[in-house]
Amino acid sequence: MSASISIKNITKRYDSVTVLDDINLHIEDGEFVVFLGPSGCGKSTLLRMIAGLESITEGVIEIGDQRIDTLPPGQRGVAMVFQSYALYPHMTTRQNMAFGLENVKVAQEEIDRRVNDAAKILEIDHLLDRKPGRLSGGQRQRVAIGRAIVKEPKAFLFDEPLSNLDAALRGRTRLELAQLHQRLGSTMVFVTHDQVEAMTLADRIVIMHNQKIEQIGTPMEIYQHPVSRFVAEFVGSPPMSMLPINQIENTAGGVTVEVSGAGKVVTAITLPQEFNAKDAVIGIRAEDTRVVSAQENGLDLTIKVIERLGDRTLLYGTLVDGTELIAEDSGRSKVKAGDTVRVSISSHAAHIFDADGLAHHSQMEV
Amino acid sequence: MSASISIKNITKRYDSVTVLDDINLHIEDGEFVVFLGPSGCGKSTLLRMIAGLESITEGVIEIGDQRIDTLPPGQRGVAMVFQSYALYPHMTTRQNMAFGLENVKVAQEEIDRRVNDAAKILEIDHLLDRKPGRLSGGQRQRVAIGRAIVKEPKAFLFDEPLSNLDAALRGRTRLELAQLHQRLGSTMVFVTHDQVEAMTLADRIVIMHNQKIEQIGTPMEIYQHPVSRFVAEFVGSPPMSMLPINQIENTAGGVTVEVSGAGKVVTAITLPQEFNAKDAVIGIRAEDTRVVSAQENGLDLTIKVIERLGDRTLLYGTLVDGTELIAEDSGRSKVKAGDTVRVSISSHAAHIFDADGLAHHSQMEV
Amino acid sequence: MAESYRRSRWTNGLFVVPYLSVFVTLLVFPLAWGIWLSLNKVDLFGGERFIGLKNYARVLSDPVFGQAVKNTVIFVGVSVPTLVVLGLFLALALNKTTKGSSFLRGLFFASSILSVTIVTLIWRIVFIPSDGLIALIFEFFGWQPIGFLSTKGWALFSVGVATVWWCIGLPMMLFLAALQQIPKDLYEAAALDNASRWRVLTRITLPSIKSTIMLVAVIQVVMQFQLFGQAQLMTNGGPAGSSRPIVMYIYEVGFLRWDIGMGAAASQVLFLIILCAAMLQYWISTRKEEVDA
Amino acid sequence: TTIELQRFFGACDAEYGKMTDVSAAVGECGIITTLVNKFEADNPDIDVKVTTVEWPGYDQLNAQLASRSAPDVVSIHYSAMSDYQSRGLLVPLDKLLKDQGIKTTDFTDAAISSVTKEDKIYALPFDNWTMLFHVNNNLMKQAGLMQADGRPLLPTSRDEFFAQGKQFQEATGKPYLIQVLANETSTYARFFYTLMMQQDSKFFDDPSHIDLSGEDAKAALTLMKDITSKGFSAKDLDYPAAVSAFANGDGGIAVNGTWLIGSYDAQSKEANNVLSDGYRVFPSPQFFPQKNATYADGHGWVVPRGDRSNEKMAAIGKLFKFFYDNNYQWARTGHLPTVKKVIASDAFTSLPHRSDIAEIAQTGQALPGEVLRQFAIQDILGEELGSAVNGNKSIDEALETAQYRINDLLENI
Amino acid sequence: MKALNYSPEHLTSNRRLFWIAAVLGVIMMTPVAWIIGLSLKDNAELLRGTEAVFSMPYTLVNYANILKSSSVFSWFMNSMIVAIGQTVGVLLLSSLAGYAFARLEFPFRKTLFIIVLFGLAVPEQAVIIARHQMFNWFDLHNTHIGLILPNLSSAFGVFLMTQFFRAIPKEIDEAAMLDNASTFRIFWKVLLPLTLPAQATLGIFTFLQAWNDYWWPLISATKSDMYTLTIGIASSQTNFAQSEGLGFLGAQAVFASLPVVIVYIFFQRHIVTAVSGGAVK
Ligand SMILES: Nc1ncnc2c1ncn2[C@@H]1O[C@H](COP(=O)(O)OP(=O)(O)OP(=O)(O)O)[C@@H](O)[C@H]1O
Ligand SMILES: Nc1ncnc2c1ncn2[C@@H]1O[C@H](COP(=O)(O)OP(=O)(O)OP(=O)(O)O)[C@@H](O)[C@H]1O
Ligand SMILES: [Mg+2]
Ligand SMILES: [Mg+2]
Repeated sequence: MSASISIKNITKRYDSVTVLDDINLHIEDGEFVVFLGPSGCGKSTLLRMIAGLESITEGVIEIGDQRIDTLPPGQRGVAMVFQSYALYPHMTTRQNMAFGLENVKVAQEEIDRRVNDAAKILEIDHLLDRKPGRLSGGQRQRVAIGRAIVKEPKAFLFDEPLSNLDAALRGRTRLELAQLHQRLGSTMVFVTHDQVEAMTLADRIVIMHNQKIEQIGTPMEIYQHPVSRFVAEFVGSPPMSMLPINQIENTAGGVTVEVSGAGKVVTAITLPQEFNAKDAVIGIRAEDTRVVSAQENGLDLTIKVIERLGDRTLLYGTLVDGTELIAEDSGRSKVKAGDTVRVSISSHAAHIFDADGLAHHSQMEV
Repeated sequence: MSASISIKNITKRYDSVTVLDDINLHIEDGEFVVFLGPSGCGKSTLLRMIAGLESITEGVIEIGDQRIDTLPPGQRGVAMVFQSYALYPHMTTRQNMAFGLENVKVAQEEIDRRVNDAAKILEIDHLLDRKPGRLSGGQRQRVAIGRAIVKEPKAFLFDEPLSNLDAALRGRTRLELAQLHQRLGSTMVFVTHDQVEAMTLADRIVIMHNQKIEQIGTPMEIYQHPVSRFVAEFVGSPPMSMLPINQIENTAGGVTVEVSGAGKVVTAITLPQEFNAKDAVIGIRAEDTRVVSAQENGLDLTIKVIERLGDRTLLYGTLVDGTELIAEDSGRSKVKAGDTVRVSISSHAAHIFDADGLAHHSQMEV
Repeated sequence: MAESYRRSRWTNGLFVVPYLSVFVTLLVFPLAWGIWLSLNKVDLFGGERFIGLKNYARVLSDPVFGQAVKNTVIFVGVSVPTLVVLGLFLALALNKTTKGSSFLRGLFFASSILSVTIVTLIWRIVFIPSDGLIALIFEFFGWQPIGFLSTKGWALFSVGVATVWWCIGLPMMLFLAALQQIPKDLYEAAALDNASRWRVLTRITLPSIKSTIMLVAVIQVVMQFQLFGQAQLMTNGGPAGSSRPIVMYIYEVGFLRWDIGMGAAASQVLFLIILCAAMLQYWISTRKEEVDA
Repeated sequence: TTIELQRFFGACDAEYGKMTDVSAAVGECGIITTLVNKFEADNPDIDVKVTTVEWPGYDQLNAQLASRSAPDVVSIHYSAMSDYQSRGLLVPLDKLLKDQGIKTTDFTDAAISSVTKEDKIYALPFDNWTMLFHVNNNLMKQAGLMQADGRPLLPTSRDEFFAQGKQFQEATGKPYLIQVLANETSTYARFFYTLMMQQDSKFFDDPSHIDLSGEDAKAALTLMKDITSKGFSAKDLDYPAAVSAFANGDGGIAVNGTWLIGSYDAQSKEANNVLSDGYRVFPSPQFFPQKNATYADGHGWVVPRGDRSNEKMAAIGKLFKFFYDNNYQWARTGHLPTVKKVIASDAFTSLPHRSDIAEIAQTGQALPGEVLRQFAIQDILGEELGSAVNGNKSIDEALETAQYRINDLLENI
Repeated sequence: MKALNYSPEHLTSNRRLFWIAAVLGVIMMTPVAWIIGLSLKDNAELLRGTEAVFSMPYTLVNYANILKSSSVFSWFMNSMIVAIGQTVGVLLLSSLAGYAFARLEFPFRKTLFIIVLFGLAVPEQAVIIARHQMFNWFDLHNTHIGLILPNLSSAFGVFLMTQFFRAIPKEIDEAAMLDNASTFRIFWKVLLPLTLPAQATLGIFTFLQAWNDYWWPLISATKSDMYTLTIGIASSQTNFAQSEGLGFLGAQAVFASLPVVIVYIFFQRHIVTAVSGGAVK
């Protein structure tokens, strides 16, 4: 039992402060959608409006074909997993999971069956008689999900459920969530400000910024074709390097830009006629750079800091004029801080952003 | 003013429970050392013993040439940054930073000078008159570091100082810490259970496990030559895949192993004569795998879950006999869950672990 | 053996020396002395003569003492639950940030700041027949007047009313504090779990403040067992001793009859009763915890 | 010299703090305050430092005696004196009075016998007081209970009491008696003592043992109970309610102390109220034929034990002489004077109503002076009598318990 | 648009509960209003019936009479000195002891703490006579010190402060240790300021208790210039005082409560937050 969610012209105001401004979004039945955006952009507010925990100033929310924004939270058929899990501290795992079902007077055998099934799926059968105080962070997290599962909701809502976990556990749980979604096939809405989570989990990502939806798309669309400089800088770790453009030349199959202090970069991007080069920048991801031997063509980068991630190495450096650029090298890189290395850029992967932050991508599909 | 730290035969017991067992470690003057290990392995305990916040059951700690384990914490010349920052909530940033200096009756001008300098380095000059309650997480973190800096300690101790920050801020602060170490050149000891932090920050990593030090080495040594299966699995994200070995054949320049359900893998590893193949496994990192076309040699991997990290894509799959393997593909990978792809392994990068977890690496330097 | 800041040091004990010296000289020593006095035949002006446990025998066989114990136990048994339930009710009703609630919170707490002489003065003037506020109300409705302070049964009840009126502020405040510490998201989770108001109260709110309920109950039991001023000043223990609490018995024996030894013996009995009641409560609460865990 | 004087009677510095004109003062507090002021003015070398205590102040006196910091002169009830005297806490005053030229025979017998213990005088007797019948003549007239001479018709026996009470209540619809029955033990005990004394009972023949097993006790308590249970008395009134109930005309006769004469008399002299021109006061009627008696107590001044210079003792003597000389002034409160010549004086007898109650000086009777803990006994007795009167215990049971409890108390002193 | 809000406030309470509480509040205040009404009436008028409260004229004469008493101000000062002295003393002793019990290790710590907790159950009657005798020896009766000392032994303060100190994260004092602060300086400069809400709570309770204390001042302050306001006002009531005027009594009640009521009204916000913010979990 799962259903689509339609958000129509939703606006949210606190007194005179607008927190969400005319949001429209359709989430397909069975889709995993992630709301991604910086802190305070209204992600939680939107999610909580779907759940019924926050009032709606204007607009309509539908689940399936039914308008739900007039219903109390319990009757909307959604389940939510909170950042803090919000487990009932004085109830055992089993009681926590059964509470919602008891409230609507589900038969005891049915409750037992559902709780046991969910516990098996989440591998928490042996924890059913413990109270939350005696569970580890990851276990609590799973109980919170279990509590959602047993309700067989039309949609799952997650509000940063992983942010209280430590790094290793976060990675593992992310994987488990993805598997769970595959197994249940339910509609899931997930809020985070961690772009790695968004990228790895989402069918589609909704990027929110300044009370609006900035971009909706699959992780790859968002990563590869950010609609704006904001999205480009927000998604991806390390963030995309932005180099100021001095001059733009139209050439066949794209433009060649002169980058401040770095010489010319040939791209496959076609720009509109009226494009204004002033304050425009070219964006380059670290993985689209390559350290080459000093003889080859490229930019000279003086390395300030090195981050070794094992499988790859990030080089944080400055070009001759002081512009900052992050380059990537292999995990076995021998570069040291203070070195100057020559870096070549895969120009077909570059992006150009105008003064308003609007993005222009390479036409070439890669 | 910075100094080396020597930890000699340190043992820590709570009643009958041994938490640390005969630890020996020498940290060079100016070195950045990270204690890495799973939760509860005794990292914090060791750090706090250096600081004097925990008593020592047996052993000696020296800083420079001076034995310090008999001194009270304040007189050891170390500064510590706590996970919770432990700022004095009722004091302004300036007072927080000055408190330690006032306690040892440093002259007022000297205090002002040091506080202002540190604030400038950390870019918190404009926050000097705020109290911690009005600072963001990242700002508090910097104040905590500032409080350590002004004391011009012989060594800095950090106990998971980043774990309360959100993902984006954690990344930024990590970078700032690395720069700070470069600028100050002080001895720094850093505790974490996040291997990314350890890899990116450390000159040397101390891997702790089971009350012991498991391995000490540079990040690359640890990543590329883990001494044990524990280290190999603990360091690196995603973790190294471990495939059970059925049979081992000695060949020229290494061994060829028959991997359960995956056929033969040729390695550059030489094993000792008496090596016992029983329960041995071969370890392969995701980045040492490559998706190849179905015609090429390799293993068939059925993909269960896909994680798109933007610059690369992780494929979690199973081999024909059910063994799990994580492979890496480019960020633009078209593979979908459920696909079966052919994966080739860079066999020179493989590791073999015997039943006791002892590692054997390729002789070839890469 | 290495140094640690946590090491036990006798110098650390210096911090408790100021309090402990006051505690020992002004509480422990007088208490011990009181126990000594309870073993003696002694009046206000001395003349001690050791008589062993005779004072205790007299106290325990005195039907007036028995009645006082009964009165006190009834009083505690009724007033403490009332204070807890009413305090809880008020805290629940006023757990909001509106102006109206904070005004009412202030109002309910305000009575706690009055002294017992004032409180009883107020309530005597309310309860007295013919001129009292209640008498006026009864008269207005044409009801038969009730001698609230002079009728068996009503007297202790009236003392209880004044006591609850006087003491309700503290429980309410403690409960409010506890309520505010319940994480908001528990309620949100419960809302999504379709929980009715009643189930939210019984399954979320009350369990969450269980320890505060216990604390309030223990504090109140200890306090209400020491009931004195209200009874002394409102009913003088009457009629027929039906509102005489233990402390008043102690006062009468010690100060009116000058029988310090017997008064001291009764005091020690009261001390024991309070101690047992508090420990019993503590024991019940912790024992249940263990079963749960 | 400084004399520390400790007294109850309240504080009224606001009105009388500076006043020395005793004759202009009214009320207990006003008169005692101006008396002390006058004394200080007359004796510039003597400074009287007054501490006012909450009535009756014995907790404080006990505390002071225990800590040997008692003041020089303390107000006390006759009934409480034995307790202190028997423990040697009071200074005998014979010599002090004699030095001032005061003779024991100057005092009324009732007064002097109340302060004499073991043949020594331990207090300067200041007044005597009893419970009286304050009568609302206006209501009595309405009930046809007025005599030709303007005196109300009061009962002289139990039967008359019930008959007249019935007549009164039928005519006025109001209770005949207004008694203090709530939150109070002393009123029960005093009335009971009066009834016992009227029967010439020997219930305290042995001062360390009360005897309530006789028919006399039963008869007294039965009468008390009948008055209330048969509806001849207003119920549930505590002290202030009873006082104002009479002032409001809610009953015919208020059973209350001498100290109220002043304020009721003042009210009767105002126009347009229920007591206007219709207030008289009389001693408690004789319910039993054996003896015309009424329970009396009184206030006196004692000197607690302590080291005092001769000079100070002399000053105290002067003060006592002054009090003695001004006994009439004090009698204006409504209390009976203790000095014979004051009782006989015109000034006193011309005070309103005083002639109606003058006989109390003869009929007033206290418990035997040797009886200790009279306050505590009064509490126990009052409590038990009250439970019988209000129907919580049977008469026999109440008397039995009272006797047991009082004797237990007395045995364990 | 129907607003949905499921904040805890809305779930645990609603309008109806609030209005019930409001009605209870009115009932609570009725006696107080009654007393204030009485205090504004002439006594003679009240003697004839208290219904007079509901009609004119009103007068301040009862208050004027209280103020005319020359001693009221010195009683007031005594009360202030005793209440403030007791408050400061209790805060100081309880904080020191609470800090040590919560944070420091020393021999017999646990045992001592349990013994102190037993002190909570000791009724005043069990110790008051011996205390009185002791104060005799040291000539402490009729002194401010003698009035202040006894309540300093209250175990409640120590219990409360220990709880509060326990609630402060350990890292704070560890940071101060590393900052070279002495044990006392950690207490004084670092931890004590953090217990301010607790200090306020305990301080208010101690002050109120001291202000309203009756028994000990009654038997210890036996000289009129050492009376506290409570005792002083009680002493100025005459024998069978109530007959003399409900109005005057009412005025006394109001007057004696006035300072604490004023303090309360001024600090109400702080008191309420202090109590709620600092309650023991
Ligand atoms: N009760 C409120 N009154 C006024 N503004 C509010 C209120 N609640 C939230 N806001 C504002 O609404 C905006 C959106 O808040 P929301 O919690 O949805 O952000 P978010 O995207 O979830 O952020 P985060 O990642 O930090 O959780 C914020 O700017 C916040 O300040
Ligand atoms: N007071 C104590 N008594 C007994 N055991 C203790 C005590 N303090 C810590 N331990 C144990 O010592 C071990 C090491 O604790 P420590 O805090 O050093 O771990 P850690 O490596 O810092 O873990 P984490 O990453 O979770 O902080 C743990 O197993 C812990 O249970
Ligand atoms: Mg949020
Ligand atoms: Mg740790």
